[in-house]
Amino acid sequence: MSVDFAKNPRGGTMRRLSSVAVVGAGLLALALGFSNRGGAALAGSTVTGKVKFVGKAPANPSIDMSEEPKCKAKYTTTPQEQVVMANKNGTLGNVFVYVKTGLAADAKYPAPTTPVEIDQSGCTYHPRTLGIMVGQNLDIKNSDPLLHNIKALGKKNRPLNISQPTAGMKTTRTFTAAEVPLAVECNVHGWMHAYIGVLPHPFFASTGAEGTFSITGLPAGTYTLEAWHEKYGVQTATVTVTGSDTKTADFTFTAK
Amino acid sequence: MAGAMSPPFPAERGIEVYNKKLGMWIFLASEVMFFAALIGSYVILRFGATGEWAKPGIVLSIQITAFNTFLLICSSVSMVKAYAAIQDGFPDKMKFWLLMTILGGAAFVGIQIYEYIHLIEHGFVPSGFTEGSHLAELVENGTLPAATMGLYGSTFYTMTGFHGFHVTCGVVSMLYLYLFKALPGKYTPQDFGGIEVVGLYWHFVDLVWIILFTIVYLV
Amino acid sequence: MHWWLPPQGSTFAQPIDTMFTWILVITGITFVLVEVGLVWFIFAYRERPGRKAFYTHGSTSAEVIWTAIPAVTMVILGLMSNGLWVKIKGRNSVPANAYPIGVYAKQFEWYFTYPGADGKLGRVSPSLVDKNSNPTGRDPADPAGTDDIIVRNQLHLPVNRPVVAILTAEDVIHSFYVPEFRVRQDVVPGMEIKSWFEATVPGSYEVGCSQLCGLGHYKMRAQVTVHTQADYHAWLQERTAKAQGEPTS
Amino acid sequence: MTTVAATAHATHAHHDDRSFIQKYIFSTDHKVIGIQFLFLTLFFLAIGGLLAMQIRWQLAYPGKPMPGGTLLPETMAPGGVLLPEYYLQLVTMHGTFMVFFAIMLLLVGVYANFLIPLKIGAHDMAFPRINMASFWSAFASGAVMLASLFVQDGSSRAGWTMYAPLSARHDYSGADFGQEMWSISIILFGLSSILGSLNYITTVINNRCAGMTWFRMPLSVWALFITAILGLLAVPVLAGAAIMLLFEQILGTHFFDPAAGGQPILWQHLFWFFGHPEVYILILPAMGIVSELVANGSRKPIFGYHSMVFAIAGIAFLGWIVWGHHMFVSGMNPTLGSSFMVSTLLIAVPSAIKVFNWMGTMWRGNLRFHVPMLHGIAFIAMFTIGGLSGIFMAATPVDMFIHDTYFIVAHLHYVLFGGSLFAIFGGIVFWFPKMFGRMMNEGWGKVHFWLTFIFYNGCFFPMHIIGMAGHMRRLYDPTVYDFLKPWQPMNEFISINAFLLYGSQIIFFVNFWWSLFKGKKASENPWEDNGLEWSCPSPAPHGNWETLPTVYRGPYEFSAPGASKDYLPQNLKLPTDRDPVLTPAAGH
Repeated sequence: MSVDFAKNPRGGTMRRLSSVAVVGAGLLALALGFSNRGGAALAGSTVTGKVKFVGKAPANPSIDMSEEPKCKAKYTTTPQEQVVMANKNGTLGNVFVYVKTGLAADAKYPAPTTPVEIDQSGCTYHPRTLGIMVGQNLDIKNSDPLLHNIKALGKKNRPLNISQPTAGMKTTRTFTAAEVPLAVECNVHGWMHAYIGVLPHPFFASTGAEGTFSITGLPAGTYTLEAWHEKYGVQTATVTVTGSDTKTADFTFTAK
Repeated sequence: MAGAMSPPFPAERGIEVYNKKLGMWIFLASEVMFFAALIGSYVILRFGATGEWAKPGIVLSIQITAFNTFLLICSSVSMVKAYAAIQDGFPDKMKFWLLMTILGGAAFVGIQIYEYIHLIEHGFVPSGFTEGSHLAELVENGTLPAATMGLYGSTFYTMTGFHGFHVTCGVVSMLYLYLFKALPGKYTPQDFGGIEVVGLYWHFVDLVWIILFTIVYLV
Repeated sequence: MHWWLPPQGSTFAQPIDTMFTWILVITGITFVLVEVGLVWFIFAYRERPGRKAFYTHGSTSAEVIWTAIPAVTMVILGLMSNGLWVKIKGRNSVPANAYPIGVYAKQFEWYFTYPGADGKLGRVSPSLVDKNSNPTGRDPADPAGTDDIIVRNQLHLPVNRPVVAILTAEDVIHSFYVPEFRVRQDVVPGMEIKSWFEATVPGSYEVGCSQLCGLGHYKMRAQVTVHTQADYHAWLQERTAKAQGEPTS
Repeated sequence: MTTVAATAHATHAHHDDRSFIQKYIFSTDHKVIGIQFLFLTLFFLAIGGLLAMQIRWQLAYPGKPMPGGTLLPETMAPGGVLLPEYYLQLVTMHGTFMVFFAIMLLLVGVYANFLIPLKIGAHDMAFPRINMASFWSAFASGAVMLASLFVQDGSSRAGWTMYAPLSARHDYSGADFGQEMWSISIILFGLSSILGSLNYITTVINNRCAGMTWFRMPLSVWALFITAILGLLAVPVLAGAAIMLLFEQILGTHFFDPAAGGQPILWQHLFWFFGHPEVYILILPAMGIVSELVANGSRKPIFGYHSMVFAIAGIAFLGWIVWGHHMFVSGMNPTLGSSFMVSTLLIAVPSAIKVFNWMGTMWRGNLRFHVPMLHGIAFIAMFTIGGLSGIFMAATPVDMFIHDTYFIVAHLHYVLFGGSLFAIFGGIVFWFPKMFGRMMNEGWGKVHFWLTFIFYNGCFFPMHIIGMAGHMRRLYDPTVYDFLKPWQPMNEFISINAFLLYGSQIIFFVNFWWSLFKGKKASENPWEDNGLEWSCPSPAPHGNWETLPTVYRGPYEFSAPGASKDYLPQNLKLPTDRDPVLTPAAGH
């Protein structure tokens, strides 16, 4: 069930307030995006860019959490599912940008030893969109004192369907095959969704509250970048880099 | 009891059927239940299904299987002949007919394997039909009902598969009897239990096939 | 907490409890008969020097008695419960004026669909289910469905009005169970099962899934609220207003 | 054929020249096979109990780290806290182990093997080698089932009833190959029990000794015989269902997949068509054993021997037409429900006959309270409760309320533990001397009995009460429900009793092993019983008898007037007895 902002004067504030949580999430995602490259930290080109968003952002569905008071307590206003994270600066968050083609077929990129973390807090996944390398550890944390079920039925990866009944539980899993996106859901709380981009290389990032991304360490070559969004699908861009320069590639999603 | 003179009573040393034969009859009773489960499920699924069933003769070739059925019936007959031969004391005739039966059974299994390969090439698999196969086209143009193809494949392969497995077991055990009992001349008109017991099994398998052929291929 | 059966919350509760009590009386008598008999025998006939057991192979008359009595009792019991069974679950037991509520079960949630102004539920079909936008797979083509309201894990009922739950499941078998109503019905994927009941006491209860449905089985719980007719309509209005052309989640 | 085999055995009877392997591992001797089954099943009994203890811990203290839980791998219990998926594996495997590998094999594996030839006066089973195959396939089946707990993602989690589609699709259950292993194990189990059954049936029909007429057979043999028929006809259906379930996963068939036109209810019909006869497979032999124990303990002939036999047959027959009473609320046609209710209620009649006849047997008897008798009496008392509570769920409207609650759990444990297990324990103590030539310790036997009896009731009786309160089965954490929170102390009480109950079984195990080596040597007929098995030495030698005994009377001639002692063995020839008229032995 979702709140109609026109009818609800506090709607604007509400959106702002709830986006605060998401800014954090976005930054976290970015931070992770960087840490991912720990493994393959080599000099190379950088591709940065903005993911623009034009048109009126649709209202995000608000969530009736009355059945989980312990989660509801973590919010000051009616929580919403961040399907569309429209930033104030006209950009779009939770977009996963990655190098789709152009890398040498034989190139091997070791998976970083630092794990990627996804946290379940307030019956929401933090972050909602994240990238991970094949073979890299994914730490699944539960910060809620109640059951969460983590279910990711990838097509290429072994199905992941586990549960964490108590707070503070941590489960570590890895993925064996590249897959974008790998949708994660919680069957106990229908509104909980997250999207993981599993890639064999470290050249990916997801946008946050600023709507920007930056992919570094690219060897010389011509690449097709793809930007993926759960609602608005994919956009592609092509960049050619020398191996030491910095290029920009922007994407634009339009509200439907 | 202990008081009055107890009357004479029969000793009741069991019935006039020797153990192996009795055992086989009992075993066949359980086999009946096994196939009843498979066939029963088929009937329930087929007539409980929404949308009609694939018409006979489109997916499965009736001609080949009809010939196969004929083959199996013949092998049943040759089994009877082998049994009669040893009973009347002609061990060589018995060996010949037993061999015929083995060949008949083996041929049946061979043809069934050929049929399976052929069907899978055409895209008929236990889960229904494979994409882009000849069968998929037939489903496209409505010759075959898409809704029930899954059940069709499931039931067909399970039932015929397990029958085939039973035939194979029969052939193997007959081969064993042929090589280690019949050829060394262990069977006499007084003792030919093996032949009789395997014969019972063989006729049962044959009977099951006639039912399967009718309900899976013809109806 | 109730040391006996749960409080009676529907029209079924009273007759079912009576039935239960009757069986308890019958079985209770038998129970006492057997156990007391055993204890008595244990003391009366314990081995003592010089005692010899009474040699008998049985008594036909006694056996006839203790065959006939249970037989008759069981037949009576059968007739009694069958009458009630037909009223509750019989083919045509659902009252004509029953208020329809769609109950859609999935691992591990309940989705309740309430008819809008038209009092009719729209068509649903599993093929249309979309996890985010259309959790119950309602058919947009059906006008009756456009004003339906879908609420997650909250069952709201008008008091003293027969309600027919139209049960469908997405994935595995679940079971719709409200102890206070004494109502239980499995929800089977691929089947549409109607189960009716009439709540008699306003208040809040719980729906539990009582058929093992996966690792979240124990969390598959929904809140039941029985309103007075007026409150119910108020609630429905409020929900309708909320739901106006907005995505549901 | 039998006679040939017989002489062969007879020559073996005393100077036994078989190698160790032939004697104790790949033995074809029905007694050795019976004893092999005994060790196997006691092992699974212990494992099944261990799983139950973990279930009870979780129910009493949800989410609290289990003592020793940290020994379990992360995928089962991180930091000792049981995971829901592991809890469901516990529930599933506890049921599977107890029903198939403990109780069923104890009755039709141990007792049928050990008792049938000894009680009907045969040298061995009709098909000794098939008998051996039956044991080893059961062994393999058990090994596969046990191994399934340790494969990736653990064992099946769909409950021992394996309701499809939950069991049919991994993405629903979260299980992986463990699910396939359940089906494979059950198929092997089916093979084992079919081989066993056809062996028992043939043996009973064909290999009875001279004078052992149908109505002179001990009730235990009658029960095992009819049970074998049930098993023979019911288990293949389960095997068929298990095969479909297996194909659902490995071949992608659609038997139970509604999206492709399959029917989830089909599984339930197949499963319970097997499952209900199975319930009687689990209780009829126990009834037979109890008849022996009670008659012997009361020193009195069985009250109404013939009606006891017909009651067994009646229960077995009705057992075929009541499977639907497990499915009253499954969405099955309610009219079917009515008919299943009637047939189900009718089963109460033969059951009542048996209970009253046992009491009739004790009435004016001369009761000896040896350990087997205590267990026999406990069986009558507890089975009565289990049987009576069954009437509640037979009545469809009441079942609608208590179905899938702890009331059912209580009911089935009163039948399977209070019934079958008490009979089994009694039977083990009773035939221990004939198996191993030594007596089990009487004093400790009584201690074990009383502790078991008390904690058993403390554990399972309250389940009726929480069941009436609506406590559902297979809940990982009942406190999720407001209406169940107040019952948590009761859950705790149940669990404590469960722990004590499991603890008291240690006494039995110790007593068992101690007596095996140190127990006092047993005479030929320590219980002063009439059965044929007591006419050969303890332990019974290979081939049982040099020359087969001849039977002159029924098995329950206790306290017969005119007899010098208060028992009269079946094979004891009194001067007044005539020899049976020997009809030619069956077979070539």
